[in-house]
Amino acid sequence: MSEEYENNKSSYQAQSSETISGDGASSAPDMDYVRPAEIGEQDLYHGHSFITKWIFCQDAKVIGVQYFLTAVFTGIVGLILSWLMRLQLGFPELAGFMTAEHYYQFVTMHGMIMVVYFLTALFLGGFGNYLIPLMVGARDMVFPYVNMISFWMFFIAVAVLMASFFVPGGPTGSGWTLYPPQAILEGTPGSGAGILLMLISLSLFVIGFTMGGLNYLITVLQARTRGMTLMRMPLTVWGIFTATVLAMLAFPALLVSSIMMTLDKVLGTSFFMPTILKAGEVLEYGGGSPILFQHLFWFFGHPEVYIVALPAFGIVSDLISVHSRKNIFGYRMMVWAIVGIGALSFFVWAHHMYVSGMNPWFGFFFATTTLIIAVPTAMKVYNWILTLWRGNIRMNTVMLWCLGFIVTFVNGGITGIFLGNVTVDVPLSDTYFVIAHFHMVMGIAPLMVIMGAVYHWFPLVAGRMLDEKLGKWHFWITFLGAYSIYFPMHYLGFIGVPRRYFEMYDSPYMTSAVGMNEFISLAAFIVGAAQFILIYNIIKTLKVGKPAGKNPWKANSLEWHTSTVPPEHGNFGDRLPVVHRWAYDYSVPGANDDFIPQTTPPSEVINTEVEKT
Amino acid sequence: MHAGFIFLAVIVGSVLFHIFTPWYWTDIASNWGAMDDTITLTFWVGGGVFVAVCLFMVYCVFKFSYKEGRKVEYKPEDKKLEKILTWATTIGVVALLAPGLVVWNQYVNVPKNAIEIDVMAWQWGWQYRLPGKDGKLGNTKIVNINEDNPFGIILEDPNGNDDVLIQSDVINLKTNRPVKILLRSVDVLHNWYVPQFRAKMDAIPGVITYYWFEPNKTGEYEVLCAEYCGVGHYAMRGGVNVQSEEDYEKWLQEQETFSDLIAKQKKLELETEKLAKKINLNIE
Amino acid sequence: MSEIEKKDQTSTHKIGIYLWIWGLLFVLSFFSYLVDWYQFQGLLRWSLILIFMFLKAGLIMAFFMHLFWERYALVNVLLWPMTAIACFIVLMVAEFKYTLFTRIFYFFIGG
Amino acid sequence: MSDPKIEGLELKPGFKGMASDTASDQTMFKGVHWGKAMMWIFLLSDTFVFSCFLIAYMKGRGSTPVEWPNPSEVFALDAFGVPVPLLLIAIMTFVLITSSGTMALAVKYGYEKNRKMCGWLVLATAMGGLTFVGMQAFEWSKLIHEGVRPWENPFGAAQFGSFFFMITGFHGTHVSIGVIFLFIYSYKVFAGHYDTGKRGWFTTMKGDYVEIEILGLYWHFVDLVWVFIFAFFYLW
Repeated sequence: MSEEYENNKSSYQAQSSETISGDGASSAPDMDYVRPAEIGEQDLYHGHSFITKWIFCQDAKVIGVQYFLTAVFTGIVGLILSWLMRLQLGFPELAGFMTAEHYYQFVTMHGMIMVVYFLTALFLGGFGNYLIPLMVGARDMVFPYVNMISFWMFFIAVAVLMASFFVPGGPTGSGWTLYPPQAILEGTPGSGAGILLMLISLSLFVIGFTMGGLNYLITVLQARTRGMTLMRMPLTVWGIFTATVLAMLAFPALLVSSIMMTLDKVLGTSFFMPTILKAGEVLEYGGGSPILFQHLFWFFGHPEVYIVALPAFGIVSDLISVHSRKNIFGYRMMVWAIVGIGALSFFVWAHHMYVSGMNPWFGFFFATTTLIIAVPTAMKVYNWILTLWRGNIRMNTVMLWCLGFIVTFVNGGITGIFLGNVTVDVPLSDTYFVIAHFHMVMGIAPLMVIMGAVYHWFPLVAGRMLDEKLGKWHFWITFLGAYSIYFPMHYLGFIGVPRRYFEMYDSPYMTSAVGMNEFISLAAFIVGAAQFILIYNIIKTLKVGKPAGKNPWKANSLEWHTSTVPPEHGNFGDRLPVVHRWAYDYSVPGANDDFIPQTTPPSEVINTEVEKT
Repeated sequence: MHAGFIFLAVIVGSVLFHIFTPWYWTDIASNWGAMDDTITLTFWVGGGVFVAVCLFMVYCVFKFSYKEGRKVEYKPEDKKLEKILTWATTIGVVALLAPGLVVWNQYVNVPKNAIEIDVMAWQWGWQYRLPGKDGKLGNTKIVNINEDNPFGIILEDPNGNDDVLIQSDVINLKTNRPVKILLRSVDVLHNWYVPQFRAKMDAIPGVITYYWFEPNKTGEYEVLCAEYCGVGHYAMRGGVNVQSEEDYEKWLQEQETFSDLIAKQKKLELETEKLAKKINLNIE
Repeated sequence: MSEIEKKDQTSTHKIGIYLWIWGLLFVLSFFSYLVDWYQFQGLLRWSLILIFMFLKAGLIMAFFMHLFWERYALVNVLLWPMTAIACFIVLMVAEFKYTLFTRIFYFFIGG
Repeated sequence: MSDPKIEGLELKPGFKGMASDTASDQTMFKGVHWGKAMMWIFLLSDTFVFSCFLIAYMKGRGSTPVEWPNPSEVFALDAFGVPVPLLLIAIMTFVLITSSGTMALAVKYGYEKNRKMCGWLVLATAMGGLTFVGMQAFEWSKLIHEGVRPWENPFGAAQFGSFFFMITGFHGTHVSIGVIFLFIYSYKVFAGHYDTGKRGWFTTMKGDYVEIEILGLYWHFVDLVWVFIFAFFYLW
């Protein structure tokens, strides 16, 4: 695969040197006219010492990498927890050191870490910080100082979370949903310091994220470069932007429920606590409503699913388009689908609560709204595969991750229709089917995109190409392994095996699945271990990797057209780029090359049949 | 090229797995066959879409792999195609949703002749209460629960006296007679779930939740707790014994009612008193 | 730093409009206080409370926070998300009624 | 504020303007300062926080079968020996609206670059806010004295105290933060930082009177939240 880049190197270099200074004097000024700048140049604070350059840094790109590394660290912790859980489930005789308390603590921490501290932070904090200013043509985020504080708040939140492993009683073991009364009741593992640290950590995360989120939103809304309209933005930016909107509006519910639960725990209020009889004694609580917590939690929790999924949708659209050398099919539809899914996600939260004992009539409302979301989501899937159709698909590692994403996402999306449709959900909820569904759709599928994005943008961040051969091994082991973990797991759910069971071998229909459970555990160990291939690959590449040069993938979007690779602080050198077209002009008939960067003015590609600008 | 083959193998493997899987749902033992039907319907429609989308993808991989200078289609949008796909998906979604809503309507509306059963859950166990001859359950209060009154029945409530108390985690049910399960928890969330009956609902402290089903196959079934309720969650089991009408009536006769329990306790108290007196006498 | 053209920011409004709104807010607050003073009950109380509340909120947002003079792009971005809140409120009203019903029915009335 | 003039772009009014603003490049909110846009989005997020609090309150109050204390009796205050319902609350509302008005005028004078007026009005707003916080502290101590606690109270449902302290406490925190910033900003105005464009801490941005408007948005929002708390907590 790599020869093609070598062959085309000279041609793209010629192209890019012309296009970087694209707005200059050209033969047809009317044709290339772009409105003058509304906003003056942004003042940037350039770090002078090691500390201001790399630690308390105000450069969004460094902050992005900091977010990325911190999130990956928590992700590895989550991965190790999942290994321990799988060891217990597959080979309980080998996991003699694990008690039920440990198991439930690991379940809880694995869930919370992966959803909030790993995926959310990685997509929005990591990719968002790195890519938004580059892709919309800004010098930096609009409030660099606030952005820096945002990261350090996140860092403290992670530290507080990790501290809960070392306090007496250990971390909380109430399930990642932290349902009361369970979560703060004596007897639940970690119901003392553990749950408090978890709630504090979540509150810090929300506060820190709000600072970052304001930055992402205002950068996209108010700091785009000349010519960059919203409908010319790459879908990556659309995905991250919409996800940030959701986060800004959904995290308040989490903050509120955290505060209320903290008060229940510390002050003995009864927001969520009804009269409770525990070990023969009536507790001092009374009159509260556990269902209220569930509503607040899922009012946050469902948008949270899309906070993870939408950036993945956006990024994968870009990757597929670049690597199949074809414009993304139905760009406008894709944008509206992202926005529509985001908006609808605030009206569907209680489909997580069909069997929770809420007002039974809600089932009709939420089943309907939930299944409406299936339509824009399905449109996105069609558009991805239609982008492949009649393209020129580079079967490199990045594309493999994208294809893996399509398979796992379609699989998980369709099981989502099972669980969103109220009647079908009743027998399946709280079984392994649910586990299989959400791991497939918001665990594996976004992870595939993250991996693809790492292979895609690593040349930009580090200036070197990751090893393709190692990358392919990494992909196949991860994809096949992960698929064989979660695909059979659906069938455990059909049998009726409930979630969150520490042991499960004493009922006839569960006994039949012993062999499968062992197989799933083995696959989980292998898939987890395979992730270290990537870490090895990165370390190796940083030392001896092939230099990437400028724009190795021959992509159109602005991040590949910076003054230097990797881009320096300020991103674009002396002059900000001027945008003349959308990011997807690949293989335009009549063009010399199979891509036309966003900065190329129309007068330079006058003979091409460009349809949309 | 090999990538396409592996993806193809994954798709075909998934279908084969589904066909030959030894793991599938347990035989249904209640009236909720309609739930199985909706699952089957969703399975066929969804599975069809999954296979079609993935096969299309694999076809693209085979057909359009990178070739220098291949002519690539440049067509940013196709309004007509997008419209067709949107409508087709919408119709499919409506077809899946409509039966679901119809069945849910049956699920939330309990038949008039259903027997109410009070299912009380705690960490970690179950016990049950059936209405007595009056067909009505007495009201309860958590603070009333003690050794003498294991269900916390309000003593002043006349409906409570003839309630049949089953202080065991196994309950017997009559075939072909709907039961309305009234779920009650005294501490945390629980969920009374029998896989063979398909239906389930959480028990929440502070309120009472319900669902109903009609067992239609005699036999013994296992009750699982399906909502995480603490470290004993996985071991929180119970049982259901679905019996024919005669067996059930016979079983019901043997059960103790609340007034029996009170009488028994009174007797016990009297006896202890007598015993104490006797001992006192002896000492004197 | 982004320095938006200074010239348009100097254009301000006459002081009279602020004083008017200020006065109206006092009057409306007084009215909503009177709702409690005269102990109106039921639907009348609720509609009066809500009317005065929304009038006050509207005046503050429109004039003190300048939304009346802002461009529609900003106004719409701020107001549309309120539909999610409205949906949440409506559903939670249904939910609390249902919870209250089950509590009263099963714990007090019985059946 | 009033429509800005943007070079090379005709700004249309109304929904047409919204469409063309959204479709245009560079900025979506034409002529809106970054900081102001940020404050608006932050307030939107904060609206969701307070909405969630109030919705939780509604659900909690609505679903308790225990009788809810009557606010007009609980919050009555003896004036000349006669209990007047909600007297203190009425005064607090009065104070907060007064401070909101002075803030609005401060923003106006800020844009007119009237340093003195702007500074005094910001200071007056800060004093109003301080008075409000003081009265709230008085109200809290009075209720605590009467036996109201977050976990119980002598008047009825236990959730009354819980929600009261939580919601007014959260609002009071917002007011207190606002008061701190108002004092700082009044100093900055008097010192002429916005006339000379002196950079503040926490920011790489040059000082400008638009910051008074940004602070004003926050302050009006605090007032706005009080309107809702007043209606739902004290009048319901």
